[in-house]
Amino acid sequence: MTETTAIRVTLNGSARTLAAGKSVAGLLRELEVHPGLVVVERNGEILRRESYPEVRVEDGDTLELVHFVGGG
Amino acid sequence: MTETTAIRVTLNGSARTLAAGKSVAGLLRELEVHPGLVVVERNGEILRRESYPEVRVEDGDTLELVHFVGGG
Amino acid sequence: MTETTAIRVTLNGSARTLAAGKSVAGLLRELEVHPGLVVVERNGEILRRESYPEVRVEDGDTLELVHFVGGG
Amino acid sequence: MTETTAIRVTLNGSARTLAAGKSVAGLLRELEVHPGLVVVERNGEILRRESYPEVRVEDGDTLELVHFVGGG
Amino acid sequence: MQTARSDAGVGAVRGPGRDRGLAIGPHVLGSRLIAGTGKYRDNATMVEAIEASGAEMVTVAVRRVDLDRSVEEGVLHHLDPARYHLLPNTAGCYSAEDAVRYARLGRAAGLSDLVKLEVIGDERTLLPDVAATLDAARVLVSEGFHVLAYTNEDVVSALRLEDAGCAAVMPLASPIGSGLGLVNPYYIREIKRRLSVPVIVDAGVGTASDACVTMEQGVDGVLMNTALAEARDPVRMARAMRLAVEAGREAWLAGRMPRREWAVPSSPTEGMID
Amino acid sequence: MQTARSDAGVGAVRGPGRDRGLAIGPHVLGSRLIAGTGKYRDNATMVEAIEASGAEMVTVAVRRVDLDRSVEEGVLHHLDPARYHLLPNTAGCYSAEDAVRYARLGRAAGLSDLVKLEVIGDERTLLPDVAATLDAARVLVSEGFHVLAYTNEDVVSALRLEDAGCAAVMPLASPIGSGLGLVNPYYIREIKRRLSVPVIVDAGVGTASDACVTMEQGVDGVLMNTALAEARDPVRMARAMRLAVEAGREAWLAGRMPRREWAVPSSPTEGMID
Amino acid sequence: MQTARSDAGVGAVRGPGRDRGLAIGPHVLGSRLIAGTGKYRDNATMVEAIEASGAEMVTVAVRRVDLDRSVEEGVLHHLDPARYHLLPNTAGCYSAEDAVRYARLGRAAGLSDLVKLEVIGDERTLLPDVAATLDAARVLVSEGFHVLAYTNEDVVSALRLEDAGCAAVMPLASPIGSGLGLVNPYYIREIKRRLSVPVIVDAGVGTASDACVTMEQGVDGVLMNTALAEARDPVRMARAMRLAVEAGREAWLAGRMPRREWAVPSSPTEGMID
Amino acid sequence: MQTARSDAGVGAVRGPGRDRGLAIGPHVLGSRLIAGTGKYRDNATMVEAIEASGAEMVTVAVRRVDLDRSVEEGVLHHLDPARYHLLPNTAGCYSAEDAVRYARLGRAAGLSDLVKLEVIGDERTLLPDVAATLDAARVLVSEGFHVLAYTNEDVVSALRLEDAGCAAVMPLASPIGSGLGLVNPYYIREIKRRLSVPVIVDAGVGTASDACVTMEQGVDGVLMNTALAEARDPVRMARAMRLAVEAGREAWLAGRMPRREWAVPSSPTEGMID
Repeated sequence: MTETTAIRVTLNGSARTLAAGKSVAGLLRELEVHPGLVVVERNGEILRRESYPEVRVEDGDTLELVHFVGGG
Repeated sequence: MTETTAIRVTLNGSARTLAAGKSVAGLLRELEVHPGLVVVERNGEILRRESYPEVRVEDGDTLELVHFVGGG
Repeated sequence: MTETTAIRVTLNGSARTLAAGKSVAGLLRELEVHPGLVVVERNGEILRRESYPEVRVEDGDTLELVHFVGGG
Repeated sequence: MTETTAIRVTLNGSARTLAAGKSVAGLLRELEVHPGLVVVERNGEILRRESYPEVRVEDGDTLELVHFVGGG
Repeated sequence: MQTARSDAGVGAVRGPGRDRGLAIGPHVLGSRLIAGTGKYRDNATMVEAIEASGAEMVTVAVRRVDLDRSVEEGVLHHLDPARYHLLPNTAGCYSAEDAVRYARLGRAAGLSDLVKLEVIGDERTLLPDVAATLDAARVLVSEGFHVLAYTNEDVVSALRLEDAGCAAVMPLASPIGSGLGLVNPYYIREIKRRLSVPVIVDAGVGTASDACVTMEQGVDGVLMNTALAEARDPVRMARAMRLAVEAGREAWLAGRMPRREWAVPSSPTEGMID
Repeated sequence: MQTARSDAGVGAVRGPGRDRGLAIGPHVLGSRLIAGTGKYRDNATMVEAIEASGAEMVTVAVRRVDLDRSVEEGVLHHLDPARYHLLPNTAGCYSAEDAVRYARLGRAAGLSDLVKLEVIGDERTLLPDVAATLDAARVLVSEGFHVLAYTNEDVVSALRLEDAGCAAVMPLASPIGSGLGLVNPYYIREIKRRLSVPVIVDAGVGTASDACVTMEQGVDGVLMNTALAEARDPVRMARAMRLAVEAGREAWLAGRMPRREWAVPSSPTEGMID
Repeated sequence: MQTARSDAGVGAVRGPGRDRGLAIGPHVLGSRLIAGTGKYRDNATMVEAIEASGAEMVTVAVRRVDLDRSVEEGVLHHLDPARYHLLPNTAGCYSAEDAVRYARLGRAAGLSDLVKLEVIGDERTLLPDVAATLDAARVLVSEGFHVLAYTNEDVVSALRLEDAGCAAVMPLASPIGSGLGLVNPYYIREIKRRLSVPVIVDAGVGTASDACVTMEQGVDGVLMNTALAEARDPVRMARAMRLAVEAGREAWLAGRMPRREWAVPSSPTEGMID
Repeated sequence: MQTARSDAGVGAVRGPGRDRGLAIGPHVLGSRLIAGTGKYRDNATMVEAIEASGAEMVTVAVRRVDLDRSVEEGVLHHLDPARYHLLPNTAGCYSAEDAVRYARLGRAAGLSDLVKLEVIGDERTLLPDVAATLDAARVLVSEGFHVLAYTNEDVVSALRLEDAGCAAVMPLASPIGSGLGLVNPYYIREIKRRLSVPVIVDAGVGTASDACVTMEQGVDGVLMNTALAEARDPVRMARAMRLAVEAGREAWLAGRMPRREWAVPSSPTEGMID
């Protein structure tokens, strides 16, 4: 098995194919999302920001990237 | 002077030509207006119903024929 | 043991001493309460009216005699 | 005629006896009323402030001394 | 429908006993609702609605006979004057002179001395010109009319109209045809307290509860037209209004419970079981 | 007073035709007014007032017999159960358990499955404990009761009570015994729009116009007690309330005129004389 | 406090940009609140409250000097006329003649042409005698007064007073000293729509929200006295009133959201997580 | 903006002296107005309006990042969290579970323990599911959240939420986004009387006078969004709201004059001239 293997995840409700072995931090970088302004929920678990570099995105993960928007 | 002479009156705001010598009662009959349901004001004077047969319509008269209509 | 033995019951919240062996019907008669207009709850159980003659009041019973009063 | 002659006036609704020959200015001084804050109405006529020294109070005068009080 | 003189409706006889009816000029009306006859979709609906309203007095307007008429719009072809007291109005008049002229024509047409005096001061709001109304009232009273005067909610004007000899004073609840209901109950209540001639609220009532709350102020009657004519079902609304006017009158005579900002139980708090 | 099943009162049949009455459980009531029997100065007044109100259903409370009674306070000595549907209440209960117990006693006493379910959550306002009311309602419905549930003006709670199988939902107009009238017409209107079981406004009505405006929201009925018992003349007020409830119902069915902020004449603007 | 002529306050300049102030006669006031000086528990409280209210114009009454005075009640001993525009009133007058006489005395005392014209028609309600007010207004205008005329809510009377040359028309919100607030917003709104001179609501305001909702009708200012003098803490209430008048003015200029009988979420309904 | 603990806003310190501000969880806010950030026509207007409102706490919603975003809708790109306390809401949640999940995401995003708990029970009215709100509140309180709970006007529910440990209870004035204003002042007043945690009225305020009259009930603050976002000029309305909230607070602390149905003169009745 090699790093080029692809994995499938559900990201904010839509299925995506990603290169395997990517960290959450790497994913955010790729998506051009500022890590300081978002929260990542992985399989129902909220990830601490400090853990983004370590945590690897796994095949079958369900990821929610949320942030604050205008609301009353 | 003959009965066929014509006179001019203002009747409910519009000019009319009538045969001379006509009584108010006659006028109402001609207009098919039931005398019991109307009031005739002649030159600003309200006429008593009993006087309709005697009173003659004169040249230049201003006549108002009014009655009750729905109102609040 | 004789019929003259006394028993103690709680009747509408107050302690009472009654002659033993009395039926519910008898109790109502004694209290001058029309059986048709009241409901008797015995130890938390509502008694059917037909059962008043049979059911005996036992020592230690808690009885509630209720009826309809004016209310909104 | 002497200054000691007395005159009778109505001042703010009550009858008063004053020494004759007094000016309005003199009267105000005697009453300890600051001329700048009051208006004097003499027999229904409003007096100009400048005239207070000249105008003499006459027997039978009706004088109203008014000023501003709190109001809505 | 009696016609004997009576002071029944003058002021209000509170307390037990039957309510004696509303005295206007020579008449004593069993119904405290006076109905207008304008603006109905057709004459049949008008007649049926007025019947359902229980009104014994109806207002009518004085207008020119349409000499080249297709349809017969004379209201007396539809309403039986033996059954209803006709109350001619001076609607549409903007001066005392015009109002007096229309009142005289109405008297000649109806052979009755009743008149609903209306002198309008503003076309947009149809609010009265009170000064002109007062002038016209004095003339008409001197000519023997029983004047029912349309006026605004002003207590001072109402007192002046009473002094002028009006048979009834008719303040509005809200503008004619607005259906806004009773906007200022304080003033209406005060007018009723201060006058001894009947006070009939004229104009503004939009639905049954408006008529009911108006009568609860203690006034002697309510006059309405648009609320009936423009309802989806005028006959049914007329029935509702008849009931509402009676309800409000009875409630006022009965004397309502006090208002409280806290609750009070309706059932005994004693005698609960353990 | 029919007792055949009918969906007459469920929802509202607007438009022409007679109003078919209010269906509650097995009964169809000709009158949309339900009267309480508490707090009258004496039983004679209570009986006369209820008669005058036209009510066909009356609420009663369940309390201990007063064993050393001077006066006979049992309400059945005064009201004929053959004439009125008795609606036992659970007034005074602060828990689902107590309410269920009182409901069962009421059924045993009245030999009827109707119950006015009341679980109070706060002594000062007598507002309901909606959660406990819902629990009690589920138990009672499962035991075959026809539950009329007293609740607050909350649409969500009303929907839950309907889902729980209540025969009728009874939001308040304002707190019990307050006489403040219909404070929140929006919510009452919305509850009526959303539910299919009858909506009967319970509590808060203080005078006739309150009852009238409440019915104009389209609800199926009104329940009242203090407004009658505490009026200066309870019998006269009861008559007023009977009329007001009918008036409000009819007005709603008739469909009111539109509200406008400007005036519209009631008499023709054409045909004026020169 | 400018005194240059300006039509700023005449009508209302809605939309962006600073609100330009209220023009009365020769003055342009930065504050739209006019304060009365009567009925305070003491002069110190009066002075402090008026300061807190931000008022630039204050009303005063003309009364006899108390010749055997213990206390000095002359208001000019307490209020600096260089700081406040004095607005003498004709309070307590029941005829045009008296009002004119008091107005002249006020002009002589204050050396200013402003007058708050008040001719009372009824002692119990203190409602104006509009006819007499109109007569007095014509005389005073011809003598060069800037007349601010106290009147009732009647649009027709307001239009007549404008025609008579009044510098401002001052309808009441509710009776003087009643604190009932704005009872008839429709009429006040209509008066504002129809007149071009400033409309200042005089009397009836009881608390801050009354002043706020009054200004939201678009009127040019509010005059108050009792609401300040009779508050438990007059100075604090005066501050509240200053804020409320500004708030109501700004809200009217800003243009409120529409009213709806249904709900609309404030947060996005998109972007919810699964 | 202090952040030291204080019970200033808990209950109300009436009488003289400065009003000490509103304590919510660890914060003491100088402003009693809390602003929403939704529905503005653009972010610039939102930022300017919130600045004009004087709010120190603003609500925000938690939503998915738009990954193929054209526009940047993240609110933190526009609002400085160092300047405003962020109050994440759970808007759009229909179950306790969802609300708890959103609250946790909000805490992670905002690094603050404050949450505006909202569990909706009905989509049309957006009224709360009180039972579910209570369940969620218990969970969140146990996790150390400072819960500000959106609820209906029911006193019983408000007391339960306080018992559950909520930091503030937020009854509505009328439905979210309706702009109907304070429909039931009795209930809001009673909730304030009975609770010791701050009561903040959330939703329904439509214009300045609504905010003012709401504060006059004695509540601790008002939360608004649509009234600002949907005003024709949101920034001006925000200024109006800031003034109105202060005005209402001050008026309540000052203690209003009594209401009377009769008039009382503001000028002396003594000292009139002959």
